[in-house]
Amino acid sequence: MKPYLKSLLFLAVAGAFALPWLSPPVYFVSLLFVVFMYVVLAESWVLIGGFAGYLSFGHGAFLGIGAYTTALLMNHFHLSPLYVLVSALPAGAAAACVAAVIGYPALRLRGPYFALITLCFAFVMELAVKNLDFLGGPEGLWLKAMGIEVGLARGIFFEVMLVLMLVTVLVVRRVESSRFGAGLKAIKEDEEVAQTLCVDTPRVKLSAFILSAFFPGVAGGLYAYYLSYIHPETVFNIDISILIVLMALFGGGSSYVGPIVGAISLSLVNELLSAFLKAEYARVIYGLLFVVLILYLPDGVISFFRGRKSGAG
Amino acid sequence: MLRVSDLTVFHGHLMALQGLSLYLEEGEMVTVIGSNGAGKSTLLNTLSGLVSPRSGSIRFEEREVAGMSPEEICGLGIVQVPEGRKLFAGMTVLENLEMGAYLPGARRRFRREVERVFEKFPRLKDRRHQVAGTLSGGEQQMLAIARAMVALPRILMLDEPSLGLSPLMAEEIYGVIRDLNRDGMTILLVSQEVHVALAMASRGYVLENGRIVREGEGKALLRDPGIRSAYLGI
Amino acid sequence: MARRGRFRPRRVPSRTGDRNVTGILVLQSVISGLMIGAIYGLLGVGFSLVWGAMKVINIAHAAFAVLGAYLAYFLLKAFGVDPVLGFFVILPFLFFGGMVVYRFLIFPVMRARDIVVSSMVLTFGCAIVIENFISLIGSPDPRVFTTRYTGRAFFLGPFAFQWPQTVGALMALAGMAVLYVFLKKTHTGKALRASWQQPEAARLYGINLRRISMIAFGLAVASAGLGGIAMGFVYSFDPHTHNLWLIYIFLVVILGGVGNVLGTALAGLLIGLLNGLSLAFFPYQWVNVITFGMLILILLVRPAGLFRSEV
Amino acid sequence: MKGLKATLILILTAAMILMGSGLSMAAKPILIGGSLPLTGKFAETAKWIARGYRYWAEEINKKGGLLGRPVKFIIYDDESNATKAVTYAEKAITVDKVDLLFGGYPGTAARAVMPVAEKYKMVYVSMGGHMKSFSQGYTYSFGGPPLMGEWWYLGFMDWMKTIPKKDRPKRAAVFTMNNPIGASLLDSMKTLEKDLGIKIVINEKYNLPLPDATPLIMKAKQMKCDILFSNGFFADGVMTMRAAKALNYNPKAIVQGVGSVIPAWTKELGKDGDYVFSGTALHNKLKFPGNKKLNEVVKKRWGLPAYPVYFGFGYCWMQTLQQGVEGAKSLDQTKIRDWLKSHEVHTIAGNFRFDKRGLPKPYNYLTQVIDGRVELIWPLSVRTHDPVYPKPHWK
Repeated sequence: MKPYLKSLLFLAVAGAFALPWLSPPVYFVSLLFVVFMYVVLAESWVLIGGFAGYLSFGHGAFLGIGAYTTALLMNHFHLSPLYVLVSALPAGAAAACVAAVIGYPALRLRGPYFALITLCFAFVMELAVKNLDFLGGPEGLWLKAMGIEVGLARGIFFEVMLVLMLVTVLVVRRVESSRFGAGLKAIKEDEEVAQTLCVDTPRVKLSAFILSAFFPGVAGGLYAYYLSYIHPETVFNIDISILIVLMALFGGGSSYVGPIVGAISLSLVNELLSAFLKAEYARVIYGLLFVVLILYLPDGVISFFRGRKSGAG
Repeated sequence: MLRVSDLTVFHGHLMALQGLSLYLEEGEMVTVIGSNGAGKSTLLNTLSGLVSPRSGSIRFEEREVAGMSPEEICGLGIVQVPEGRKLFAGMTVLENLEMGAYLPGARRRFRREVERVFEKFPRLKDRRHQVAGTLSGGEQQMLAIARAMVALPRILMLDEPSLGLSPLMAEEIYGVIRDLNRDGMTILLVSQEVHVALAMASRGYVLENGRIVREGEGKALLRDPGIRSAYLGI
Repeated sequence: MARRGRFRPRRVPSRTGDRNVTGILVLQSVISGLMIGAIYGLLGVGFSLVWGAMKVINIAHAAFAVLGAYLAYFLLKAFGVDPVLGFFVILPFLFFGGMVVYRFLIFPVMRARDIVVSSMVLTFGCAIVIENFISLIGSPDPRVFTTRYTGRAFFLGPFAFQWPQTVGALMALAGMAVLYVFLKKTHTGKALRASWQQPEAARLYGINLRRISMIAFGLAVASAGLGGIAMGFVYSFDPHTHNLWLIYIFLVVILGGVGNVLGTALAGLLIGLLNGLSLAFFPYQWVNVITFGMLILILLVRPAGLFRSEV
Repeated sequence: MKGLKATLILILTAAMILMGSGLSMAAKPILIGGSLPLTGKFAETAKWIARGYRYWAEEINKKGGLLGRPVKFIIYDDESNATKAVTYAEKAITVDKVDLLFGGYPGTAARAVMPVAEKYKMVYVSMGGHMKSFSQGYTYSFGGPPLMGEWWYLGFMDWMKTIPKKDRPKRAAVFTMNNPIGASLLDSMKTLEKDLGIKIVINEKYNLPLPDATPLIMKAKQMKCDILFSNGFFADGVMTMRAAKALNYNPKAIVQGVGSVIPAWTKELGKDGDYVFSGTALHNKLKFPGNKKLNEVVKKRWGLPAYPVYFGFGYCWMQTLQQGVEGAKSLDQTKIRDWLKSHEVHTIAGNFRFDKRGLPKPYNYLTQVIDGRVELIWPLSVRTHDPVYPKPHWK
């Protein structure tokens, strides 16, 4: 990376950290909070979906698991909302545990079958939570409001989400250039060959899946507090799962940069379109955006920056 | 009948064929020999139109066919039996033959042609409703040749027809090819089995790294000491 | 009220005093489940065709289905054309529309490194455009077909066959039969199968892949339209509905084996059957959980779908 | 990768500036902002609410505005997504610096926005949908009028009491969608057994979308239920009705949750939608001032015989908010809140006094679809048509 870019990047991160304390309209803080959350989600997804080529269509469920874990912990132990910063970790752990249970059998499936089973999983999660009254059932769960001023609360959670995002990005970046990452990419290229090259494919896949569920779980914990009212249709929504995949693929799913680009650009473009156009027109243009992007850059936005010509295969 | 001159083909940045020239007269059997990766399959795929050449010309009876689509070339009668047979494995024998005669011209004469083909390969007739993927290797190769026959070839190009077959079966296939030639079919045979190919063919070309390094009558090439040491291990 | 929210096995009410009541109920659920399953099957077949033939995952498939239903609805409201007949009116539009979409949107994507992924993003965009286009031209209101035979049924023994469902199921079966015959018996259909089994060999014998794929895509869109109309007989629809239908399509196709027309049709029926059975034996609120749960189990036991992926 | 980060940051900054500056220019009019699900699952309802809002603005601007200032709406499209609804509420409050927040729909989005309104101390008049959100201790939220599931059948229950016991249904089949509104509708079913002596024989919940209504109706028919509660939305309601007709299931009464009050019900179902009972918190035939005029406007602009219920809701929430502002003579949210809690408001849905939770006294009207029109049945004082009971058999 060129030095001036490095310093620019550093400035951007520092600026992001400073943002909530420059008293901007809280909306920006909230908007970026959600954008960062999507970066975390898409970035984690890339671990399994992008590197290993296992398209998980149920990743949104881990967000929901995190959100519900936190909400239950907080409501059950009557903790002060500030403890959410601590309770988000159990949320991540819960998501990771579920991922281990689901991933163990599911990762034996390949290609579309894996996609389907994760989709079913997300669906079952949403419906099951809706049906179980001790989880709030169809009513959803309320979280106790923070005793502090809104802007401040938003600011604190913004910072935490920002840290989480940076950690996620760094971890994924680290994985990409590690032996672990090489193993994942080998699996994507050809799983049989990977196996013969002494990659313990089941273990590698499962570890990646668990890791990729952990961060969404933590994010879910923060998200629950951001919303302060959670409902299966909000946090387990299948649309979130699909949006994650699209964000990663939109940016370009085979590297750690893609999801960052995808999540940020899609969120902001959508926001801008809604701000300036009538509702349906905004949606039509949003849809056209995907079409045009793929027509000109079949391999996602980052292929433009890399100047890579496609069609080699 | 077929005149290839100065043909150059690239695979990405790699030059696969360079300045290649050869010709084929009506009724001849010509063979192109060479080791793995010499560019033999590329040559046939270029002639079939699957790959388009960077430069050079391919003239078939005074018509330039370089740059034509595979569909047009097949329609002209330049038909390939691809390496590894590439049968439509999930379809029956008869359906495979129908696909060989996909183009309207061939389709009109399908009934008659398929009878002729079945005469030549009675075993295929018995199994015409069997799924191609379940045939034995030799039968599959026969089907591949039969599929090309119903496409009304004027030049039949065969890519490694004996690949993966038992010696006995390979001999049978070569017998079929010889018969076809004797009946007047022009044949371009690509093979690694240098001895058999050269013995059968009237003329031969030796391909190395995308270039023709030697050409001449089959028998003469067989006697060539360079070829004997390089390809026949003698 | 005591039962609210608590999971209890359903008891057969003693007051009715008739044991057959539950037996009939089970069979009734299965019958209507199978009819709906047939429609899922048809929707899945077109999707499967495109996926198998050109490795394109057409997320907009269900949106085309909704579009078909809307066109038929428009014909019904404006000219009183029965949706079954209406299909024949809109068939050419859908078919050629599908070909145009293939030529100008799908075909250029074939150069992508990963066609599956790129086509997914592209067609996702198409689905959003179609959804909001319908919403703009028409309105987001929910619609249902109302014909002379809606809300009518005929009885075979104790079993009720609702006419709209029956008509929808028959349309679906007919559609699947036509597609099956097309693929197995016609010259073009065979060429289509040939070209997805061995694209290179197909080209060698003069099969124009682009033209064949275009036809396949047109057919898939047309079959989606037919499936959409059939769905319209059973469910109400609005521009947003396609998201839901797509999930079922996805299920049916993967369960049936990608590219396997017969398998897809059977998988549709199977999902209908599972749905019907769980409707009869479990509290309704658990039906979808159980259906999807069973699908997960099936997938784990038979990791490559129920049927071999053959064409 | 190299130029990428710089580009990104550029885009980000540009986007921020655009979003920040583009929309908060003229300070003169009173800004009323928030989001509605203009696209997606709930688009059809939201469209009418937005029209109700806009018409209210038009009317008041013609009269010289609110507190002498014109009013202007900023309506964002939250795509039927609760997260977006929250972000847009904050955008309206902190970027556009709106003077007033408008109420949203549906249940889950409104539930998520209510805490936001509370945090920012903005008066929020919405439909709520269920008691639960009004028992969270929010002080700035009002249901004016609310669409309360718990109250939805009050009119029906009261009317049923006037039917002699022998003519009342005996056995009820209750099918309820499994979501917040369904849950609150289910709450009101308690009255059936307690006060009316109607036994609940079948009590099932289902998740939307309902896969198939045939088994439900088959069961209700076999268990000889003579009243059917279909506590659902439009899509499942339509399926249930159609199945009931097809299977020739003829209970004495069919009561439908929320689906039957939207125009699509009569428009799409025609005769098959007739004689269905439901509830409502406001109606275009109520005698309260304003309804007549609204009906005329809707007839002229959209060619409907009378205003759809959600048009009325949108208009009515603004009426409540307007009176709060005019009463407080200020845009100070706390003053508006306090005024609303201590005075009576007069709306097209009736006159309300709000309690501590922000709700009026429990009330609801009973409606029945008769000849393709939603008629008022109960209370007697507002009746527009005699009830058709028991329900005639299917033809």
